[in-house]
This record gives sequence, structure tokens and C-alpha cells, in this order.
Amino acid sequence: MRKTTYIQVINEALGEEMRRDENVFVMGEDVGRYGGLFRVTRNLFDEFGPKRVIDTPISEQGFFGMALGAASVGMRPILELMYMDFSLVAADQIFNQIAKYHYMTGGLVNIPLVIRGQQGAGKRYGSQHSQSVDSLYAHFPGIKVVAPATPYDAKGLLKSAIRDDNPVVFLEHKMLYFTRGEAPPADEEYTIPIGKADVKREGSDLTIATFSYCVLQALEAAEELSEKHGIEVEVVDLRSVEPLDIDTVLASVAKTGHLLAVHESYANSGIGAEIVAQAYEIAPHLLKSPARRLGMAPVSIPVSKPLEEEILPWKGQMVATVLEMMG
Amino acid sequence: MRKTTYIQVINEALGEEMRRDENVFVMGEDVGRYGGLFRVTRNLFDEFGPKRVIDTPISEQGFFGMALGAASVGMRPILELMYMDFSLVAADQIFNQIAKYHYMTGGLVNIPLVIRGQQGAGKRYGSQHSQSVDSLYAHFPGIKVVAPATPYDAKGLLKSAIRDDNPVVFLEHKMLYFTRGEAPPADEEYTIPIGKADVKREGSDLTIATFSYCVLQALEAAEELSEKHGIEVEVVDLRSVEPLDIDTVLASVAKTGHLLAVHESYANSGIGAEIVAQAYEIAPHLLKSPARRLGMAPVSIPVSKPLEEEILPWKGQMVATVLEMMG
Amino acid sequence: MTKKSSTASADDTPRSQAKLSDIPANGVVSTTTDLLSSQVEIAFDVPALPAETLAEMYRQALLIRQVEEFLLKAAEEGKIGGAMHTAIGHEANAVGAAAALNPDDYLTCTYRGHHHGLAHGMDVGRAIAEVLGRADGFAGGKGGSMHFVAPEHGMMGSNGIVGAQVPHAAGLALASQIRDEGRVAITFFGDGAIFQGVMHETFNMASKWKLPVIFYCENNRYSEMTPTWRTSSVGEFYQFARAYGMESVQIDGNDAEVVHAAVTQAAERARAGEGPTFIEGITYRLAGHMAGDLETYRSAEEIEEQRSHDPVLVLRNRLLERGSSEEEIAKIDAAVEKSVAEAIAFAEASPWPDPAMAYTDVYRT
Amino acid sequence: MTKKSSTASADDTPRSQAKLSDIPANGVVSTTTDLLSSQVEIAFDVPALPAETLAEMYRQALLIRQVEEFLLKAAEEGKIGGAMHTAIGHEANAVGAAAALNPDDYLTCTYRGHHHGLAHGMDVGRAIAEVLGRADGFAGGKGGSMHFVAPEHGMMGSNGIVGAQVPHAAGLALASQIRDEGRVAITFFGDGAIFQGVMHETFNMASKWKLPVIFYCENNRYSEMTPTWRTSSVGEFYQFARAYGMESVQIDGNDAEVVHAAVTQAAERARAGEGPTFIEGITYRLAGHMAGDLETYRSAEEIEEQRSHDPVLVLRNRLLERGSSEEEIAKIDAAVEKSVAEAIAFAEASPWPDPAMAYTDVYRT
Ligand SMILES: Cc1ncc(C[n+]2csc(CCOP(=O)(O)OP(=O)(O)O)c2C)c(N)n1
Ligand SMILES: Cc1ncc(C[n+]2csc(CCOP(=O)(O)OP(=O)(O)O)c2C)c(N)n1
Ligand SMILES: [Mg+2]
Ligand SMILES: [Mg+2]
Repeated sequence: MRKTTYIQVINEALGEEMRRDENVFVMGEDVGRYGGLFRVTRNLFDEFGPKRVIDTPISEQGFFGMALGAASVGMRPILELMYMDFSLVAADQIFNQIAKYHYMTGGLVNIPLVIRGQQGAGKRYGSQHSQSVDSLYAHFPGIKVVAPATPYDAKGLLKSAIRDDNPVVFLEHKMLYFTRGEAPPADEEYTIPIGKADVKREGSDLTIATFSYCVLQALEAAEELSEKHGIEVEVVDLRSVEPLDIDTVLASVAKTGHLLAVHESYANSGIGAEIVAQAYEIAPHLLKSPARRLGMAPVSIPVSKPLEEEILPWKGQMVATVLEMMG
Repeated sequence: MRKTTYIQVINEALGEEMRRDENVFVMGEDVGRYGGLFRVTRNLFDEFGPKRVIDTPISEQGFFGMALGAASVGMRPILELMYMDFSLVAADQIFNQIAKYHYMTGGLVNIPLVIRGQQGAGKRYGSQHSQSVDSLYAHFPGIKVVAPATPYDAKGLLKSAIRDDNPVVFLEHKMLYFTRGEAPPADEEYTIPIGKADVKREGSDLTIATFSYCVLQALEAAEELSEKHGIEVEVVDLRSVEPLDIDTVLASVAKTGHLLAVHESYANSGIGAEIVAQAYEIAPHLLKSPARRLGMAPVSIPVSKPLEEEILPWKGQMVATVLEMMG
Repeated sequence: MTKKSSTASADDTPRSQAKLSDIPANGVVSTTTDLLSSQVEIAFDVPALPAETLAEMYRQALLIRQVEEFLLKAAEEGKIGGAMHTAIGHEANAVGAAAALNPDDYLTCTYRGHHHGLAHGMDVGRAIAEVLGRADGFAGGKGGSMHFVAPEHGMMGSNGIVGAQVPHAAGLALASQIRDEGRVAITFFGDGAIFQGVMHETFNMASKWKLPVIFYCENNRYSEMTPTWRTSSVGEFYQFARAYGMESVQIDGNDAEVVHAAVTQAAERARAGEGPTFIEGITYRLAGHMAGDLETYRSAEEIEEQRSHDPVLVLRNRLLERGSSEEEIAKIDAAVEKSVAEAIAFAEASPWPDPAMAYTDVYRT
Repeated sequence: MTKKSSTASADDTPRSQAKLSDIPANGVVSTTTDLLSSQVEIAFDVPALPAETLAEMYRQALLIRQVEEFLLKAAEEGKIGGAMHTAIGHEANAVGAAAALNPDDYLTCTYRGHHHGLAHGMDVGRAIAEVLGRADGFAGGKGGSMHFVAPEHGMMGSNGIVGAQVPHAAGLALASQIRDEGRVAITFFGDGAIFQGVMHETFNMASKWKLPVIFYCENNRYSEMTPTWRTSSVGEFYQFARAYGMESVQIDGNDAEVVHAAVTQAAERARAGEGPTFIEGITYRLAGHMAGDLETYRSAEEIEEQRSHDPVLVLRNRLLERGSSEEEIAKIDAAVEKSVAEAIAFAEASPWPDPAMAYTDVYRT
């Protein structure tokens, strides 16, 4: 094992998969010669050339639609969005086309592609560059939604996403790019199956089910709750929200009796509400207190530091909610 | 009072509001000379002319963006989408622009416009012409979401939507267009406030909270449950889902002790899950059985009759779920 | 400073598009004296096709016509739900193009796509079964009329969202280019689709990257119930397409032989690495926009005038001109009638799908 | 049939766009011998502006420059989060246009929009406070750098989504047309925005309906870190715009007097009911795409060459040529410096907003 960054392993996974399978190619704005606004695709152009690392114009509908076409005959496009908010520009191609193609064709066509890019708040990018789109993607059937929190998970899951025969959205997070973590050496092959949660911290008192950057915040919240309040939180990292590993969540709740689901996408009609609803559908008897969810407040994400901090469902809000639930 | 159709009162409300306020105008495909694919805008072109009833090209992003511009200086555009599924084509303008403009500008600009059109399944239009988008719109803050079930409510709420200083999506339903109901005479002025639910059937045993065409299905389910099983369902017609009148829902649950939320948009991360989550947040003690939700199964809506019928969260599914909950 | 008011959509003068009757009916491609632009160069020759090819195109066109007439009637009798758009009047665009392409070339098209599916070799019985929502439909009843698809024939899908299928074809062409396969992709769209944003995006990328794709506009002059000129700033679409540096021609889309010639040359250019071609086929739908359309927006005379350019008739007359006998044609007619009847019988005998099938095919597993 | 492979984005030849140095520096508008098209007609005359107008444009340009330099430094010191795009080098496009329009005309623009806001009369202190996220920002810190807005000056918003603001301006023009007010709307966008679908949709409707709107492309030859020619099938954008039947010109966007003349004439056409005009202002950003940009994608020589066309210098030299003295200019310089310093002091003294304000302004009540 070595210590490496989130951004580094994504770059490695892309390169390794492109070497492994010549159907894999990358499209996006500035991804080629420049190597990506966040440098995630750096060096790929030099190694794989303009046929497989394609600089597109600012035409998200168009190149997303092209990716569908190429994927329908077995290519494996990887689409970069600079900011996941721009999913809305390509929303018809994503949700009316890519997500539905397999179903509409009665299974005759499948669309193996990956949409990837960073999302999330915390860096004062404001309303149109800070949204988390996990709940949006999870609402529509047909696209898998993966959002790893650590370099180790990111690399293993991105490889699985690229090899999956279905469309997968792979959600990175602004705040994760330069975080570091352990991972096997660069060329040591491993994958992580999509749809399996991972318990990132064991605890006996309450379950926090979350994913992406909120996992790191939940771990900090858990430390504080343990130190200051003697509450031991179990942090379940969902890693993907579609498919949703509700079994692992409920196994944890069987132990703790309390459930808090957390995500950075808008709370309203979001993944957290879904987890709460499923918990009551499947295993209501496990819950010793009402299951709760935390998400982004229903406001369009302000720029100013104190305003943005106010609404983030991060450590502070998690600690306060857990204390409410346990008090 | 007179008996009239859903489609008729919408047409009347448009005409009356255009007469009342010269800032109101209509844009959409085929809405002008032809009078709309579903004839909802018939006769408006003759009365108000091409300046106020505008036939657009098939350019949803463009004319939605234009509507924002016009609304930002006090015009009140009403945009018709032939099928609400096409919201996805204009999604950036709807969710990144129209929904956020008031917030992003710190309240300096407001966008008084109405997006209207029909949605829903039940007529075998398949994956791209049958989706319900209420949960999608409700997920993003900044747009009110109205979905009336009766002609009376439709007319009163459409007028309120047009007079609202915020963007409102007004969701009609394919199956409702030719339904009939009581309404005051054509020119008798009335409005219904957005954000107030209405109890459409009283009952002591279980609360169904729903809206749009599912209200009619819930009323039928309630009759069957009453006749065959002696279960008295209270049907709360939400009428709008943003703002959501959770107080009226919970007042009903205070009486019945059981809650089932139903909608035709996809169940996953949908309005139903939201209602369940809010019920447990606000008044968990009221619930004698676990709150449940029913929505469209996570599949992309097939064309074939038996396949479509299988997945619709209509009377059959409601009856079965209520029996499960009460059994 | 002067101020003069003008009015949104008040412009009531048709400022464009070519009438079919302006296009010399045969042999000469392109284009028309229209109200804006003047005579345009003749873009290419139309070689006379071998008799068998003509006969086969006629057979296909007639078959498509009869299938569509059956489906239209079935829809009007309430046997088909949803939106059912027939291609009655559009047949030549499909059969001419299909005959000009290789079996492994790719195709995408719109909800008005039965003709393309059938011309590209889809099984007729399974196609009808799909529209009827039966278990033997090619998609088991999940897709229906708006979602024809047959990957084994390179037919990668028709689409319910105006314009959405156009980048799909460019993507198929991109796959061919990356793999260096020499396959061409063709995509069909309507005149009403021209001002969808995604068209613009796709035209640019296809032209810039010299993708082997053919953009085929079936210009029937209407976008649902609105004449396209009412919402278009552009006189002739084929001229607009040239702004992207694409080769572009306007042709008689009701003449399958002309269509064949245009698509052949576009495919040759594509395979030679010369990039996309835009083809504007002037055509006309002889039935409503969809089943149930009362057609209040156009006159009976207009439709009647267009019947003289009926693409099935054009092919039939061409066969006669080139020496086929009435008997030979009658044989084709009989064979078509028989195969359509068999296909309908197959489809109507097909069972309804098992409701449990509603839950499959969300993901490939 | 021949087959020749070509490659996506393999085309490595800049096939367009005008270099600023090709545009005669003064007095003559448009255009350039470029690699594709040949010399283009001179579209209009550029009358010499009164000395006061020139001086005022210079004052504004200098003020914008100094505000931007302060903000860039603040961002690089970590005092500003998010994306902070300065308009250093783009000033003439803003001040020339603002001077040509009426106070009640409308404007929308991109995230690179500080210059437009300031040229249209926004309070400098509140603008800086907004970028710093302070309570006295015009939007209380909710909008920040990418969302400048000032309805009282007709400045209806800058936007973080490429292309999104363009239909907004067309809608403002539509409102003016419906109300018969004679107001004009101008919208600014970059060269990278041309191939967003919404541009195409808007160009068509604006041209068809003769909306009083001006489409102003600030062509700085880069789309973030990629030269635009690499992803464009079009040689000259102003020529492409003509495909929609719009009037269109290419101008020296670094010469405020030229910009003024072009916008004046476009506004006259718009008010006269003659519809939209497309203006392509050739310009250059003298700083990075955004704060933190290391600018590895262009050479120091390229930037250096462009400094000789610095729009602030161009205006300064113009003043001197037309008889202003160094002392007069120094006075302006001093006044600008003072007012910028005051604005910065005001902004930096402004408190942080109350966190509770995060929850307001979702709906107007
Ligand atoms: C994005 C979108 N907007 C609107 C529609 C509704 N609609 C279906 S067909 C059609 C007209 C299309 O006209 P054209 O492209 O000329 O094709 P034609 O039907 O004439 O073959 C419209 C507006 C749609 N399916 N998709
Ligand atoms: C829809 C969308 N896609 C991508 C981006 C990211 N992005 C921001 S600016 C930019 C380049 C725009 O270039 P141009 O239009 O030339 O304007 P300039 O920045 O040069 O002024 C890109 C790709 C965005 N903001 N919106
Ligand atoms: Mg048409
Ligand atoms: Mg640029």
C-alpha cells in the first residue's frame, strides 16, 4: 500500500482501463491536450492520442448523445462534466435517452458508458457550480450512481463502472480531490463491486448512512460524539446509491437501533428520504427512534462563506441531529 | 355550478387571466393558430393575436430561457410543454435558471411564470411520453409545484399560479383532460391558494395523501376498501407538492393513525418518500403502523397495456397496500 | 432614433421551402426556385438503377404503405394506444436510402420510423406485434411504435424526443471512425427538428471531425400542426447546413431513385473520410401527423395535389417506364399483400406479454 | 468504394479566427484577411466620438481594470472562493457598448461580467463586497462573482452556465416588443459558447421575430484552456450568424470607439424593427481564464504581443491623439484610483452576512 490522492487514482484508473480495453475512450471539455480543468485526465492525450481522448466543444447535449450512439455498439465512452451541475444541460440525453435505452429496446441495446466529474459545495462556487446530483440521478431508473469517499474505493469502483454493461454516473467531490488515502501500488489490479456498502467506522449506538465527502464529515462527527458525548456512531459508507445496499444499512441498524441518512444533494425528495422510507418498508421494528435524514437545505446554495457553511449538512449538523435523536 | 371538463376550465382560466392582465402571454409549440395539441389553448390566438399567443419552433431551451428574460421585467409568460417529459430538454433553463434566479440575485429579480402541460401514464405512450415530473420539480428549490385533480381546483389554482410572483409548474394529467366536475360559471371569479391540501373524502382508518389523477384512483380504492373490507380511507388531495401542506396530512393522520403517500412519478427518491420522512420528523408518535409510499416502479414505463397496467400505482396497488398495512 | 414595432410570429408570408412540384420529378436532383433563393446548382447525376433494384424498392415501399395503413386503421379503432405516427407518403426516403447503404451501416430515426425499420430488414410480423404491444414484438411490447430498433440490421433506434437521435448517429459514426471500420451512419429527422439545439451541436462536431454520418432531413413542411416556415428564420435548410462547412443538397424525397443516388454519394464521401453530408428530401405526409389527427390545419386540395407525387406511384411508374409489365408488377403486389396479411395474422395471434416482464431490462446483468 | 480514416480532433491547423493584429486598429471596422475567408466588406463608418465620451469610456475602462486587478489578487490570496473570472483585456467591449445604449436598455452576460456590470453603472463598492461575500454586496453575498445583477440599470444578470443568458436577453427583447417600448437588449457571450444548442435556438427565434436584441460575441479565441478553433467547424463566427438571416459584423473589440459605433448601429436597427444584429468583437484576455489559471496552454509571447492592443491603452492613446493632455488624463487616473480605493475600503469593511439569510429569497412572498 501507498498513500496517494483521490485525483491521482482516478487518473490511474482511466489510464489502466484504456490500456486494457481499446473500446474505452474519453470525451469532454479541455480533457485532451490540457488534461482536464482539474487535471484528472492529464497525460492521457499524450499516451492515447486524439482518437481516444477527445476535446469537445461546449456542447453537452451533443457529445452525451454521441456517447450513447458509440456505446450502443460496444464502445465504452467516459464523459467528463466539469461540474456535475451541467448534467442539467444534457438532461434529455442522460435521463430520457441513456437511462432508458436498454429498457425501451426491450433489452436489445445496452449502453456501457460512464459519466464522471466533481460535484458538491464547500468551496463557494455558488448556485450553479455546487449542487450534488446524486438524488437526481437516483430518481430515474436505469443509471447506476456511484460516489466513493476514499482513493481506495474510487479506483476500484471506477474500474467496475467502466467495465459495467450499463450507464454509470461516477460522482467525485470538489473537497475530495486532494484528500489522501491508502491504495495498492499503481498497477496492482483490483476492483470493487458496485452496490456494496462498506462500514467505515464501527459503533454501537447509531447508524449514519452516507456517501462521498459526507463520509469524511461523518467520521469527524463520530469522533466528536464519542469524545464529548460517549455516543458511538457506526458510519456506513454506501459508496453507491443506485443500487442501494439497504441490507448493510439495516444490518447496522439491527445493532444500533437508530438511523440517520445524510447526503449533500437537496434534502427534498432526496436519497435520505428514500433510505428512511425503505427502512420503514423493510424493517420498521429495528428502529428505536424515528429514522431521520439530513440533506442540503432547500435553497439554491449561496456563495458567501457564512451562508454556505450554514446550510451544509456536514459535521455540525450531523452532531446536532444525532444529539437530538439520542437525547 | 355547472358540470364541465378539466380541459375546458384550463382554457377559460388562461383566457380570463389574459384579459385581466396584459402581461400574461402564452408560448409553446402549436399553441397559436392550431390551439394546442390537446386543444387547451384553443381560441386564444383569435382573441389575443400573435403577440400574446406565440407559436414557437421546437426549441424548448430557447423559449424557456426567453420566458425567464421576459418574466424578469414583469411579463407573465405561460409556457406549454406538449408532454412534461420534455422538461428534461429544457432542464438547465428550468432548474439552473428559472428556479434559482430569485435566490442567486439575492431577491433583486423574480420570475413570475407558469410552466404547464400534461404528464402521466395510462394511455400507452411509453417511456418518453408518460413520465410524471412532480418529484423532479419538487427536488429543486425555487419552483412551486401544483397538480390539481378536479376542474374546480384546476381553474382556481391555475389563476393563482399565473398571479404568483414565483415560477410555478402546473401539472395536468392525460387521464384528467376529459374528466368532468362541478365548477362555478365561466366568468365567476375565484382562486384557490397554492399550498393548501383538501380532504376529498373523509375516513377514520387510514390516510392516503396524493394528488393529480391518483386522487381519482384513491377515491375508487377507498370505495372498494369501504365496501369490501370496511376500511374507511381519508383521501387528502395535496393539490400542490411544493409547498407541501404537511399539516393537513398530519391532522388527518392524527385521526387515522396510518399514512400512505401515493404518486405517479418514480418512487425512488420521490415525493412519497419525502412525505414519509417528514411524517417521522414532525409527528412520529401519530403513526400506529409504519408510514408507506407508493410510486411508479423503477422502470422506464413500457408501452404494452398489461405491462403498463402492472406498474401503475393506481387503485389495485393502493388497495393491496392498504390491506397489507391494516392487516 | 426611430422606433418601429414588429410582432412575434406576425410574419405571415411563407418565406421558404421548396414545394415538391417545383422539383423536376425525375433524374435531376436539387433544387427548386423558391421564394427566397434562386436556382441552385445541380449537385449530382442520378444514374438509372437496375430493374431488380427498382423492383425491390417498389416492393418495400408498397409493403411499408400497407403496413402503415393497417396500423393507422388499428389505431383509429382503438387497438393501439399512445402516439402512432405513420410514414404514409415518406416511403421513398426510407427505401432509397436503405438500398444505397451496406448491411452493416448504421441508422437512427424519429418516432416516424416504421418505414426505416422495415426498409432496413426488420421482421414485419414482429414489428407489427410490437406496435400492438404483444409478446412477440421485437422489444416484447416495451418500446412500441415510437421505438423501433433492430441492432442486427444496424437499425439502432427511433426516438420520441425530437432531435435526440441525431447525435446518436454521429456517435455511431464516431465509433466507426475510432475503430476504422468504414461503416457509415445515417440519421433521419424532420424539418421541425432543425431548431433543436442538439442539432447544432451535432452538426458542428460531425463536420469538424469529418465523421462518416449522413444527416437526412425528411422535410414534409409541417411540424405537427404548424407549417415549419412559420417558425423558421431560414429559407432553405440545405443551405443553412452549409454554414457548418458540410456538403449539402436538396432532393426530391419522393423519388426513391433520386434518394438512392444522393445517399450513395454521401456514403462514398463519408467512407472516403470527407465527412458528413446533409440531404434535404422534400416529401409530404399523406396521412395525419399521428393517428387521430383531424388535419384541420391544411386543405384537402393541398393533400390532393400531393397525391400525384405519391412515392409508391412514382416507383410504380418508373418500373413501367423502364419496361416492366403490368403483370410483373401485379405479381409483386400480390406477394406483398400476402406477406403483409401473414405478418398481421402473426402479430394478432401473438399473446400479451407476462406482466412480470415489466420489471426486466432496467439493467443488463 | 474507398475508405480513408480520419481522426476526431486530429485536425491541428488553426482554420480561423481573425487575429486582432489583422484588424486595422482604428476607424475602420471589420475585418481581416484570415485563413479561410478573404477580405470582408467594411460594414459601417466609425464616427469620432466627442472628447467627453472618450474620456468617460477611458475612466470606466481604467476603473474596471483596477477593480479586476484587486479582485484577482484577492482571489489568489485566498480571500475569494469559487470561480473568479476577470475581464482584464475585455474592457472596451463593455464600455463601448454601455456608452452606446440607453439607460433603460437591457443587458445579460456571462460569469466574465464584472466589466459589464460596472460599465452599466453598478455601485463599485457593493460589487466588490458581493465578490467578497459580504452583507453589503448587491445580492447580500448570495450571487458572488458569477452572478452580477442590477435591475435598476437594466443589467439583468450574468450567468454561470455557458450560453444560458442568451435566450434571457432575447426574452427581454420580446418583452420590449410585446409592450412596444423600444428598449433594446444586448447579451454578451464568449466564442466557446457558439456551439451550445441554446444559441442556435435563440438565434432562430430572434431573427424570425425580429427581436430588438444584439448578440455580442467577445471572441478571445479561447474556451477555458482550449483554443476555440480546435472544436469549431466554422471559420468566422460572424459569417455563421448570417445563416440565420441576421445582420452580422466582426469588429475590433479592443477599440471602444469601434464597439460604440457597432452597437449604436445595431441598436438603431433593433429599435427600427429590423431585428437582431450579431457583433463579433475580437478581443483577448490578458489574464488567466480564472484566478489560479497557470496559463500553460498559451505562450508568454502570445500574451506579450496582445499587450500592445490593451484596450485601456488604446483609449488612452486615442485621447492623446484627439488632443487631451497628459495632465487631463492624470486627473482621471487619480480620480479612478481614489474611487477604487474607497470602494475596496467600503467592501472590506462590510460585515459578513447573518447566516440566517441563507434561508431567504427562495420565493418572493
Ligand atoms: C423535444 C420535443 N419537443 C416536442 C415534441 C412533440 N413533437 C413530436 S413530433 C413534433 C413535430 C416534429 O416535426 P418534424 O420534425 O417536422 O417531423 P415530422 O413529424 O413532420 O415527421 C413535435 C413538436 C417532441 N416529441 N420532442
Ligand atoms: C454548460 C456549461 N459547460 C461548461 C462550463 C464550464 N466553462 C465555464 S467557462 C467555459 C469556457 C467558455 O469560453 P468562452 O465562451 O469563449 O468564454 P470566455 O471564458 O473565453 O470569456 C467553460 C467550458 C459551463 N460553465 N457551462
Ligand atoms: Mg415535418
Ligand atoms: Mg473565449
